[in-house]
Amino acid sequence: MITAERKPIKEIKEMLAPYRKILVVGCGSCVAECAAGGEKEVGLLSSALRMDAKASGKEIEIREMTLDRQCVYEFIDQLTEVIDQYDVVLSLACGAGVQAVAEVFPRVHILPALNTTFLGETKEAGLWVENCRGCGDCKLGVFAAVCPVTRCAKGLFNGPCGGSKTDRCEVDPDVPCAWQLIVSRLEDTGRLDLLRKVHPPADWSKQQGKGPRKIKREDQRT
Amino acid sequence: MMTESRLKNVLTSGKFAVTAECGPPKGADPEVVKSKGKILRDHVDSINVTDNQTGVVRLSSLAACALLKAEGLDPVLQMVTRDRNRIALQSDVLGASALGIRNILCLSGDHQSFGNQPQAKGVFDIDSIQLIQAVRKMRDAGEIIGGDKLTGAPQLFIGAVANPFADPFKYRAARLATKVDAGAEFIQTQCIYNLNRFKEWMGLVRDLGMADKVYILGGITPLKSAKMAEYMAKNVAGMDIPEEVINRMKAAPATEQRQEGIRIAVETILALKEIKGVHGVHIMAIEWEEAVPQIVEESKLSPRPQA
Amino acid sequence: MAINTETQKLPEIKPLKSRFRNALSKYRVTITKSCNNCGLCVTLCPYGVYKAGSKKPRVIAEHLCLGFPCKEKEFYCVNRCPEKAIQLTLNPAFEILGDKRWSADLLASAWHMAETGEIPYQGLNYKTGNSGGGFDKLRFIFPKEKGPDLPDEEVSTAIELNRSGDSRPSVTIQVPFYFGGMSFGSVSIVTMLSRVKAAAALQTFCCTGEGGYPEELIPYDDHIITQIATGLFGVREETIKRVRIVEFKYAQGAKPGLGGHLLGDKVTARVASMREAVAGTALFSPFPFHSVYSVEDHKKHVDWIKETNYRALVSVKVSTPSDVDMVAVGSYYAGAHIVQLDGSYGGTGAAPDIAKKNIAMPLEYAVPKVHKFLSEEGIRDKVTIIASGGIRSAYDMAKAIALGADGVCLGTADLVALECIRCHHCESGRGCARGIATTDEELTKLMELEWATQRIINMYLVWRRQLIAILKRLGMKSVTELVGRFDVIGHLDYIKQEDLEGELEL
Amino acid sequence: MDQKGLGITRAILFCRQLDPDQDVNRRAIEKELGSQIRFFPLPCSGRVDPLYLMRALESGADKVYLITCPEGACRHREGNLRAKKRIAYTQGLIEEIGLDRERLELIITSAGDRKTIDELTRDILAREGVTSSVNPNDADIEK
Amino acid sequence: MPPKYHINTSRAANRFQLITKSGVMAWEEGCLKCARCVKKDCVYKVYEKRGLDTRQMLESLDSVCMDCFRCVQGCPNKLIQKGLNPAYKELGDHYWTPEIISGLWYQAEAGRIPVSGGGYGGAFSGPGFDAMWTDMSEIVRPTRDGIHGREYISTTVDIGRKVMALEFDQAGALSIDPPPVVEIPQPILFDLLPWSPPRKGINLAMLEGARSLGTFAIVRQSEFGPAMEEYLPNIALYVDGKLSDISPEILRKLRLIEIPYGKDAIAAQKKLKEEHPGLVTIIRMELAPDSSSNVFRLITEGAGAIHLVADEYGLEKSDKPLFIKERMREIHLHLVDKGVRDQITLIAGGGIAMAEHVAKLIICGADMLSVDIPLLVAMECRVCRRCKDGISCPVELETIDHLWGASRIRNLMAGWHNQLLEILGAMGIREVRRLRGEMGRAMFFEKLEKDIFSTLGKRG
Repeated sequence: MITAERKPIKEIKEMLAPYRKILVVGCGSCVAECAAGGEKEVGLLSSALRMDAKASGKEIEIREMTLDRQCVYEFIDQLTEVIDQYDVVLSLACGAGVQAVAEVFPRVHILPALNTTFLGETKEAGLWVENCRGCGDCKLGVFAAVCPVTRCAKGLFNGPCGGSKTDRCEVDPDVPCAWQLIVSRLEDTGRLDLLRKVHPPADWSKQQGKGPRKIKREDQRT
Repeated sequence: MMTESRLKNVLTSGKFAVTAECGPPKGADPEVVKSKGKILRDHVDSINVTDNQTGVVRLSSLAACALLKAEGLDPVLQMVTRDRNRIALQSDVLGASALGIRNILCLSGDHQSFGNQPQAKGVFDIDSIQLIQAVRKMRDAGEIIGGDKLTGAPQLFIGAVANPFADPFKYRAARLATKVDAGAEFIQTQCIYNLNRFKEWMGLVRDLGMADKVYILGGITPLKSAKMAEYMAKNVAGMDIPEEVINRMKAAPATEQRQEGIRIAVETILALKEIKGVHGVHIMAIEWEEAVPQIVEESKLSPRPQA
Repeated sequence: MAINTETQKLPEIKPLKSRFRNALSKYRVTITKSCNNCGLCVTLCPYGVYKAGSKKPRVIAEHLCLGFPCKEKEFYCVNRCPEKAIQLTLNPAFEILGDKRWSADLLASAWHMAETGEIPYQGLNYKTGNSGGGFDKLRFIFPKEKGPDLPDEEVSTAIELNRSGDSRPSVTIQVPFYFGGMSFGSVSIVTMLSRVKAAAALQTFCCTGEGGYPEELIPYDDHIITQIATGLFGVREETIKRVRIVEFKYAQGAKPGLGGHLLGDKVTARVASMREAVAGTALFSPFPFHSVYSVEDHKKHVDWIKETNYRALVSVKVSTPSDVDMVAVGSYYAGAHIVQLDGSYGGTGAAPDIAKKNIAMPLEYAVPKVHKFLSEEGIRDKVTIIASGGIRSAYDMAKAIALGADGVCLGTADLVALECIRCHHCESGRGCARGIATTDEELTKLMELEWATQRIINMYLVWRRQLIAILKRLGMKSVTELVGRFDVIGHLDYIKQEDLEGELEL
Repeated sequence: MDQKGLGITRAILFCRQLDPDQDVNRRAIEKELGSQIRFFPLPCSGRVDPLYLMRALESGADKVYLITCPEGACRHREGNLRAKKRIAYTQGLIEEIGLDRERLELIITSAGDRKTIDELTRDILAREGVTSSVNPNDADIEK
Repeated sequence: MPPKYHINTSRAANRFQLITKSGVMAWEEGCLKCARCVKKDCVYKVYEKRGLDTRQMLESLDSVCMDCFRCVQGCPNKLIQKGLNPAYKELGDHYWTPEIISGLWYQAEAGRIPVSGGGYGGAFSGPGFDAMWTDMSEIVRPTRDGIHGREYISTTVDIGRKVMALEFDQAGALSIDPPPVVEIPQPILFDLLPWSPPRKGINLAMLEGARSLGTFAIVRQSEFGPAMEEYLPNIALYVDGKLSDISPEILRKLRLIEIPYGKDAIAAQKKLKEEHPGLVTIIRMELAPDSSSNVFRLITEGAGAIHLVADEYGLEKSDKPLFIKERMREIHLHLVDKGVRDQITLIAGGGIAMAEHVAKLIICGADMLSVDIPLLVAMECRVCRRCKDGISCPVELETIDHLWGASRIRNLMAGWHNQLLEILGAMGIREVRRLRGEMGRAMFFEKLEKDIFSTLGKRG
């Protein structure tokens, strides 16, 4: 799931300053799951913006909408009928959603209300953690299903740095040392042998380097 | 300027090596480096120059090494993978060799979040082991990563670091082996205060047969004060300072603490000399290079052999 | 009269879990964050409330939890948990489950019996509901001295349906109940088939209701009662010829005098073809039969069936007006073998609330009234009286028999075994949200036939066991001995423990 | 979403379980204060959502109180604990738009304290220095 | 279809969120937002239609939910619970129960009658009207009604004195002057409200409702104003002041007038009859233990219609009050005994809360009924009686649009009419006039209970 967090209202307000009629659009997928951009959050943010405007004597008009997904044309298209009535769209989607909406409506002002953060796992209620960086070259098989690229602060491929103590990462004591996890999982699964291999440098070109990545599945295209 | 690595010579000749560390200034004045070099000159075999240690911007390691080289010293170029991608790293390796630098110590580097540029983007394109492997391949096979041939191979004595005190402990010796497999020829360890733990680790290292394959230099940092001991124990990642050491520092009066620190360092070195498979010491007197001659002297490591 | 008491082997109980992830229960068990996953609760609980999990145990069967009375036990997990991580609370949902007749306790009991084949132990009242009258205020009076403890096999629960002494075959059912008509259209084909299959397994009958005779039922012809009701939907001579019992539905207790009404939403293409009607149109069963104007017509009506099918018994299903006793006598003289008295508490189909609540008398009055009147007329032994419309438990069944019925006809209870929650919304929209009383394809898929059949069997095998226990306490060897025994039953408003020779069960 | 103004100054949301006779008990004070106060009995304080609180403020309430059962007394087990966190979250949100976080207040009744809803309300009003003697004209039914 | 057989209904949406028996408690925290979430699977789309009514802080999900419990039983994290809505229990009181009130709301919304599946789930019996059942005919029935033909069952009743036989002179002309009668299509009048918020809109709604139904609303002389003048043909003016204060013009337009019972009542009736021969007079009296003798005396003195009024709970005025159905039986049988029952129209009111009460009270001897509180409930009143104390109405009844109110009242009455037809149809009775006093068409709890249950538990 893609996680995100709402931007501080101050920042949102500054972006919205030139506009009066605002369409606040949520997204019902990932960002709803992490309680950042779903219908509920649209309601809360809109309420807050309205109250704030009232307090500062500014007249604004807000309409609240939430799409099932903001990264798919068929859902974005639902905005077509209403979008012209507004000065600006405040999108509570991830960066992908914001850009997708912008692309469909070339002449409309689109602003992001969220900071898109990472690909995450819902660890427990109200806690999301990053555990994949979408590097395009998954090596979890040799790392006992713990991703060092994401979960080691230094992205080390060949064992831990010298900073880990009592299984915590030196950078953030709240975070377990990824390499500690890898070593103990390999030990538990009887695959410590995997540690003796020196892993060659990764192929980062699968993650970045040629502009935005694409996946094309010819069989899925009509 | 084709010279040899003095460190390599000392070690290969079976002598107990002494290296020290020199932190470059947070400025462009070459005299700082030169004066530190002067202090250490007759007391150590080689001088490590740190590479933006703890993520703080300092005069570059490569430049400082070049300055020391010009003074006739044998510098060890520390190179971290945090700040440069594989292109820059390999290019600097070639440059260092061209400048006559003959030792390189490959590290991943302290995380940028600890330094004065916490907003910096950490590069970590490759890790320290991959760097060791790359330098070794450049030197021995004349190839860079990916297989392209060099027109001339760099000449470098390749080192790596090890922290016997970090977790997972059991894996620490194996990790050393991985570094050796990758091509490391000498190892400088994290500062040793917990001798028991270090001995235990060395036992594991010997069991893996590594004591014969690599030169291990024990890390020594003289404590300046009880406060420093406490601070390091608490705040420096991967540091293991036993309670007795701290208490011993505390027991000494404030004016005597520096000397007590030196005494501990000396005792540690004397003990290290007795451990099988330890080939030398690496003294990291942090902003206290003046302490090095005394330590070397009292540890009966003077004079240093002529290389 | 000889009753064929030879019991063929009854089916086995096979425990079957709820179709839904979380069963509804009286108690809620929660494991809080402080759990350290020691797993003690999993090993302690003899009821299988917990299942081991990787982070902490999962509460998989709150409904099997003994609840607060467990405090006395040495395996009480709440006290034993080393981290005090288990919380036991009453489930607030239990307050809104069910209604006055089918209380939450009765529903949960039925679910428990259908799931486990056992009598509930969680302190649920599985004998009476909260209606404040009728069955809920009737109690058995058991003799103080215990009689000899007979093995269960020696107590007969069989009844004979043909008591008329005419030339038609004897039809014995091994349990004193059969399943009432629920038409295809009012319930799904899965529900219908599961009831029929359960009836066959229990060696009794299931009525088709008025809505046709789907071909899936043909293998079970010998256990089917086909219904002729006022709309004559799906009634054909070949289906009448197929069965051993044919039922005329004059009225039904939930909507006496009003006829039936299947809303257009539930009339799917299949329902429509079965009923020879058009999909999507509402179907009315008029009231009354448009070919019955008089008592003579009534007899001619019965004769038509008798002519069509020489071996069939005829049942007449009526509701309970003030003169229900006359109706019963009239039906007997018209040639009925069975008279079914249908009270207002049952029925799956749509009925106006005003009719259910007000029209016609409660079943508890009608049964003894008819029993007495037929006895006075000297014909009680010639006709089988079946009580229906609101029999919720083995206790209701036994009470109805003590009040004068030979047996009972069941409907709603079967659905409860299938996890009907009695939300009373089976009539509208897509029908039952739980996939029982629906014709919606997607909702029908919520239930599997095998599961449903076994759940019904499980529950009724428990009922049978409970009935046998009641008979044994009364010192009876056969359910036929219980019929009309007004002396073994008392009403709480009219009877006091101290005035009795026996023991009033409270 | 209905955004018609409440036309009130104080909104009191409370868990009904606190006071079984809340409906009767609050009548006198409602009569006294008229449109200045509005009670919203909830089946459980856990029913309160940040959105309720925002909407209440948005529709003109000067101050919104949420009164919950004592901790551990929630019949839904954790409703009041959740309510507490939601209040805190919403306070953070209103602070971001420059409102005083005190505009939302959580009052957790204590286990020993079996006060009726009107007593609780009078306590609140007394603390705020709102006298209960108001101009009868203000108590007119709000249009 | 002639209007007297059918009432047109039109949907008139609730202004306020309904208060329902149960409430959904759906914690958001820890929600996994499952791809096949139980909320998305909801058959009734409860969660899709979710919205907050900020005037009451009530969420729509409760009023759409049909209690199927699938979400409760399906949520993997058990985050959805259902519980009793305490607000529901607080509706009304012991007599005006939450079930009655919500049933009235349902009918007022669109005129549908409450229909449900799954049999009867209520109490075995109860006090008052709940201690009787109405009868039906099983196989043989006097008329061919049932669901077909039911639409031609008449519910029309007449108000006014009736002559027992017509007399003709020799020329064949009518020799007596038959007193006027007023015919209404349903046996229901709208009574004075025992309480309500400021009622301008409410009164107009009742009048508009009465007009569209062809019946009458009783209006106090003291509350009559120019705005009501257009409704005069559907007003039964209650004389709570001086008769002489009512202008002749108004009296000319009136068809019904109600005067309080007292020693001047008969004199007043006479005076009115002289001055306005077409006007039907009703005498309003509180129901009391001595009502039957007083009614009989009034009949002998010439009264044509008597309105007997019990309190909100159907109780007469007495220390040991009898319930309206018992007292009406007594009055009816007394008048039958005296041989005068057919001369008079008896209107009974007080505590009439459901459609079944109409049929039951007519069986017990009333010709027709007057209703009050249900009309308010049709307009979403919660019978909290806050208005009596001067506290603001939770459903802002004082702000209603009178046309909306009239639709709601008409819908409710259509529902009641339909249900009356159900009862009559089940009996095979084609005319509500024939139901009056037909006690053989009812079964009484006390008698049946004793007959059947007192014999149980005895040997021999």
